[in-house]
Amino acid sequence: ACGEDDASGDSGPVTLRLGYFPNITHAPAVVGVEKGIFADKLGSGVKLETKTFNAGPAAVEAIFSGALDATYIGPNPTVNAFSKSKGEAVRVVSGAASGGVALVVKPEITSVEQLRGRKIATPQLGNTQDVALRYFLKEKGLTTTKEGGGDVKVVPQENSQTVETFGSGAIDGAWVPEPFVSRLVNAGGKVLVDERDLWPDKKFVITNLIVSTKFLKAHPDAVKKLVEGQVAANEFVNTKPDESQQAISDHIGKITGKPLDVKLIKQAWPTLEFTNDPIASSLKTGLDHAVAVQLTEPVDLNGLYDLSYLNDVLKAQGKPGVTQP
Amino acid sequence: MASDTLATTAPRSDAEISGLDALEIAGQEKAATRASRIWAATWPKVAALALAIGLWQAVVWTGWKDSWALPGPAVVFADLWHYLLSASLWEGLATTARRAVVGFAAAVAVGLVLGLGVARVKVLRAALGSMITALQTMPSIAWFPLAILLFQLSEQAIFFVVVLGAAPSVANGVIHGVDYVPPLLVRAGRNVGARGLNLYRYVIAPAALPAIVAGLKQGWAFAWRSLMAGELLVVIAEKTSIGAQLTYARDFSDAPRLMAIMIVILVVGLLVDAAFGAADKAIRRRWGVLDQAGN
Amino acid sequence: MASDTLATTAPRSDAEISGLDALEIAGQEKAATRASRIWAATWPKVAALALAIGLWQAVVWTGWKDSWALPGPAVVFADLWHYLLSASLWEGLATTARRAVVGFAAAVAVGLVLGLGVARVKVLRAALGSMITALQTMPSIAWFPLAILLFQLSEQAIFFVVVLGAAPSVANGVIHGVDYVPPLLVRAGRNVGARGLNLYRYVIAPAALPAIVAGLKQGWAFAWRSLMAGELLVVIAEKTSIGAQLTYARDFSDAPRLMAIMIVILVVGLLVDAAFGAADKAIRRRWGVLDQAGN
Amino acid sequence: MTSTTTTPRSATGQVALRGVTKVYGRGENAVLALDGVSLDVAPGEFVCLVGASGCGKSTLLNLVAGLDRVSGGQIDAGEGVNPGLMFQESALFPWLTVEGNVEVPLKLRGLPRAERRERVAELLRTVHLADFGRKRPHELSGGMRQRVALARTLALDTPVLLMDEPFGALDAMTRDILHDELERIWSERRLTVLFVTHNVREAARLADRIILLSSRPGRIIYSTGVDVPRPRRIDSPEIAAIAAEVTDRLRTEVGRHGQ
Amino acid sequence: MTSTTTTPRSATGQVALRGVTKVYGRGENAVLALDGVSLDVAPGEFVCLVGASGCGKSTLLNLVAGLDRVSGGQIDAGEGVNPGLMFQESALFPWLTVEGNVEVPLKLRGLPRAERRERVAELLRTVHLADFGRKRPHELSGGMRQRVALARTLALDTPVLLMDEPFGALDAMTRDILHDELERIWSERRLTVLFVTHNVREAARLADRIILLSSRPGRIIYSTGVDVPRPRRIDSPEIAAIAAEVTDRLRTEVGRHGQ
Ligand SMILES: Nc1ncnc2c1ncn2[C@@H]1O[C@H](COP(=O)(O)OP(=O)(O)OP(=O)(O)O)[C@@H](O)[C@H]1O
Ligand SMILES: Nc1ncnc2c1ncn2[C@@H]1O[C@H](COP(=O)(O)OP(=O)(O)OP(=O)(O)O)[C@@H](O)[C@H]1O
Ligand SMILES: [Mg+2]
Ligand SMILES: [Mg+2]
Repeated sequence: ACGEDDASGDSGPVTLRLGYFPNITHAPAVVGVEKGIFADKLGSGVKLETKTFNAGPAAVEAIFSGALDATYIGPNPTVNAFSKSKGEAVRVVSGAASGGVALVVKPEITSVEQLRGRKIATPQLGNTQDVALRYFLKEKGLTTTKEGGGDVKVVPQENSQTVETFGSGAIDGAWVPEPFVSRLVNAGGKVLVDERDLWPDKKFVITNLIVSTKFLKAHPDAVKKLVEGQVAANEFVNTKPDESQQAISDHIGKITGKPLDVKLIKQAWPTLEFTNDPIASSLKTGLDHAVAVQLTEPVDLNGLYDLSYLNDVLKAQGKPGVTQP
Repeated sequence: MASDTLATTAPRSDAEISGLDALEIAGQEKAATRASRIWAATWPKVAALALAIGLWQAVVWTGWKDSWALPGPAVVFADLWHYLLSASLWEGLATTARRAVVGFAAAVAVGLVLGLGVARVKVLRAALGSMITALQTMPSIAWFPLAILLFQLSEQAIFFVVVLGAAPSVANGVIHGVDYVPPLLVRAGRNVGARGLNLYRYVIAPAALPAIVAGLKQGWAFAWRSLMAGELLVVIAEKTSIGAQLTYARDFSDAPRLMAIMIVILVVGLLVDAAFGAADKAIRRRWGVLDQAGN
Repeated sequence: MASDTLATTAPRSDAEISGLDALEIAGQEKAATRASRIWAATWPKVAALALAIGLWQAVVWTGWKDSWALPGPAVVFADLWHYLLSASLWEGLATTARRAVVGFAAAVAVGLVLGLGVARVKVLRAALGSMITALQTMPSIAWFPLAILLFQLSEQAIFFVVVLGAAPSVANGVIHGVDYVPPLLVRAGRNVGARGLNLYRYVIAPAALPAIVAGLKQGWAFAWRSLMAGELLVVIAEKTSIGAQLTYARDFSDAPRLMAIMIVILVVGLLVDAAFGAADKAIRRRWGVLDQAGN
Repeated sequence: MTSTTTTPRSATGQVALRGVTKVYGRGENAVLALDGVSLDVAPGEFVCLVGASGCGKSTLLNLVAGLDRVSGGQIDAGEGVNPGLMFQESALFPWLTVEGNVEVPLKLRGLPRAERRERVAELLRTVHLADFGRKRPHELSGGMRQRVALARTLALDTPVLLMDEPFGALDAMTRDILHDELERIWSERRLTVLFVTHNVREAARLADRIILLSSRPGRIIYSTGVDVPRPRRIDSPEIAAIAAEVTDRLRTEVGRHGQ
Repeated sequence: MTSTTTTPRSATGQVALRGVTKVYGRGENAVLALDGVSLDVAPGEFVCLVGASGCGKSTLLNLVAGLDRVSGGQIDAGEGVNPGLMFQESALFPWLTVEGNVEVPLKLRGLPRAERRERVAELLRTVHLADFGRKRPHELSGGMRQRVALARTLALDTPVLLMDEPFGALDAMTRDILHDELERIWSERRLTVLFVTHNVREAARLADRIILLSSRPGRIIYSTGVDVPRPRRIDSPEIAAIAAEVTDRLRTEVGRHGQ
């Protein structure tokens, strides 16, 4: 209940509760928090409270129950949050990152055809990477089933476990996001497919920024300032990569007790692109793919995006806007 | 000294022995019929259930939370109904139940041996005694890497996690039971010629049985919880499981399905508890400690 | 009938009472010095530890697995050393320990009340008795959505998960203990004038104490495991915690750190077990059931 | 249930049983432990109950103490009176010291600490265990435990005392001493005592009236007053004569059952 | 430890104690329960042990049974002999029926099922509990429990029988009957019996020799043979005379301690 109170109370400073993951794909969020960019942009009228999550579901639950106002999150939970609330609960107000996903396999596998009969891991049944793998294989004429059967055996498992199982030889490859791509490569894997190559302009969404509809309605100004912060954070990340990488490492260290190796961040960095465009088309296409591989029912994404704030901010800075789908 | 004195004195056997005290007296005189006994055992459950669902529905009606965050009973039971009609529930349940039984059996075997050893052998107790609780506190996910190292992506990896979760609990039950075996009975056993293994068989094991059953019950809870986590470890080809479905429901932010699965888990828990309850009641009847209290 | 008969008959009090039987006899005669008793309690632990580490090192030396999958003791202890010198361990430990204590205390309060109620009130037992084990089997993650619904992203949400995890275990311990209170003692208590609450205070609670302590021990394990899971629910205000560190160590595939954290968890478990062990030993000494077995 | 018989009257220290029946178990396994036992014990009366092993003496005391429910009939031990029962087994609380055990009834009656301590010491002196206050029950011999239980029961200060073979585990000398003590307390406090014993001489030594119970079902089959003036000596010829008579009756009764 | 005294000899049924000392506890709280008790019981001898409450009788039996370790001295109950001990408390296994309890020693000796069943029935008849085989201990009266314990001990078939107040909870008649039974079994099987009792007449009725233990520390202070020919009657004048003498001694002893 206190969530709604905070969100609807016009008197006094507004509290914005922002969620993100301590992760490379959430670089703008991490850097923005660590460097005080959000606090700066939100100004004195909006109090920033940050919450760190380990995975999407908890963040969605938090948004649903009014415990969180905005969060950086992957495309998959975004769609879930939107569709399970019948299009009511959330809006995407900005993009954050693109790319950073690849199929890493054992070095002896050199062609897609050789994947037949192999075990390939994905982070989670029905998530973006899982769908991408299944669709990719389908295009190549290889079948998969939800239960892990078919020409290629898809094993959904946590990314951390994938590193263990790949190392021990229990799986032959994995379609995973950064930093796990780099990790698997360091563990002797080889990138067979870089997912960017499958998309137009080599762009597809990996992280975007969502805001709860209630908060958006109650405090559009605060949301605009948040988007300003996001744009500024991306600016920072893109212009000062070294400082950003160090900031990410430090920030992760604060939360997890051990700074992430900067070398690993540097290794993963080039595969990612930090863009304010949420690349709505890729989300839509991804969903079509999911329907094609029979992992979901079609979902109407109308109204998911509200990019007016982003475009306002970009326009004010004299930058090109993004297309509102 | 006729009926009016009766009125003042008769209460001794009825009204005076009331409230909690009444529960403390063997209520055998209230030799109820079979039907009324079943009714007495059933209505509180039904009432509790009705109360819980009513409360839930009331909260939903207040509109306190959005329906996608807190779905109402109607939505959940509709989803549960679909779920019950789907093959995935029954397949998942079959897989999970089999794993639970096998894993728990292994855990019980390990736990019993470990518990008996630690309880009766001084050196083992000094060496491992305190390790058991420590192991018990280790979360399942900490064992996952080791499980994969040892067993790759096989069901054995799941069993490994289940056994590590449940065996310490069983062992602790055994140790507690053995520790509190009345010394007089141990002496009596030794005196009637039960030494070594026979002492365990004829005296220590039966005397510790109540505590062992309690330990098994706690062990089952650990086993089941570890299994729910462990089933995510290995999603074995062609096999769905309750643990995996639970996590997927959450991953998809599917609140009604999540609650439907929770109901299924509760029902399984109730069935298992009924089995343990029957065992415990049989023991208490034998020992003559039944009917002290409510049941 | 001199010294040679002595040789054949003397064994009765020594060699003949050997092996397990010897353990079953109170060994008070072996009134050892303080130092030798500490030594007797310590060397098996040290030996077990040395054995475990030796085995581990041996496996690492065989090169069975790559060193990043299974790091050797040297690597892990080096990492542990760094970890011990880092602020993050102590901050995390402080946060987690505080949460564990508060959560466990709440769970104990809930568990005791629930357990006593169910154990002695017939209607409650019929209504809730079997629900307790069922609740206990519910994995923590199933409660996360509800926790967030009720308590938002606060520490209370974590406590909620911890209490739901541990309270049933404590309650089951209480129920078991109360169920097996010898009827004679209850009667004796009632006869000396202990009715209602006093009966609990003076008879049932102390008589059930051993089982309650056993239940608390199991409850602690549940509380700690639930906490490890619950701490992942949300990281509040950038506060690090052991649970978060454990998961992130795994997420980052940092095997040495994961093992270092496991060692920390084991040590915490050992310390807590020592506290429970001391309590249990004190009770057993009072009851006169100590020294039957090893310790 | 007993509208045809007269109903018991209530008066402090008076115990009245009317047609008391007790059945253990149900159906085939049912045991009729007591069958229509009617008995009036006057305030201040000392009644001894004798009977063969398993005839229902303990059952009777449990019923009078209100620890078990009658299957039929009525028991009246006086309004608000909680008769003190000394169990056949010592029934001490293993988690308390000897002192602690004796102190429980005093605590429950809300006596202040200083007074409690004094009473405990005095009671332990009465049962000749003054030096054993800090021991735990498991460190005592069988007879010592029985004496602690006696002290605990005496600490109750009730007008009605029910004693189930209280001196069974004591040597003759200690028993003699405790007979004197019990008699003293009984006459000082004007207690009503219902006393179960297997020692017929003991019964004759202590009782105003001796009652003999038959076996399965337990019924009162014989009752005799002991008119020997007090103080009595257990080895006096009058006591011996009464004991011999009761023994004869008992022998007939037990013989009848082949027990 | 006892190189200065002669060492006990071993022979089936013989029990020999040499300077047996038993200390409970340590340091300040140490209790010297037995102090240098030396005793030879010949094969087939029936020895009764009497003494004040808490003087160490149960302790002595426990030591002879090998259930506790001596603090000093030596005990020899014969090579490979496991003396059967009937405890002061009934010590029945609550999870077994009466039959089950009596059957345990037979099972442990590996007797075949049919024979076991026969023996159990016979033993229960001996203790007059033939109809109670399917009951559980908590459904029995105190005296019945004691009799079941007796049957269980007899089922052991050992040459040495240690009995700790075996008939304490029995009425005089049942006790008389069991005296006869015990005497019969003792003479048939040529048992060595060490029998603790508080009933001096019982001691005189049964014993070849009566031994009197002093209190704290427990020492043998008096020993007398009972030369009355068997069969004896507990109410015969010879028995009474011996009992009176032992009682006198006991009285002096207990009086000396103010117990
Ligand atoms: N809880 C019980 N359940 C079933 N039967 C019982 C129970 N308690 C006692 N009985 C039976 O009731 C009868 C009387 O028992 P009770 O204990 O009153 O005898 P008693 O006169 O005290 O004998 P004793 O002198 O041996 O102590 C016995 O036959 C006994 O088997
Ligand atoms: N486990 C024990 N720990 C400490 N002291 C004990 C223990 N067992 C017995 N004692 C003490 O040893 C002494 C002798 O006890 P024991 O039980 O042998 O007496 P007893 O002769 O059998 O007495 P009773 O006739 O009352 O049964 C007593 O003073 C008792 O307090
Ligand atoms: Mg009785
Ligand atoms: Mg004794």
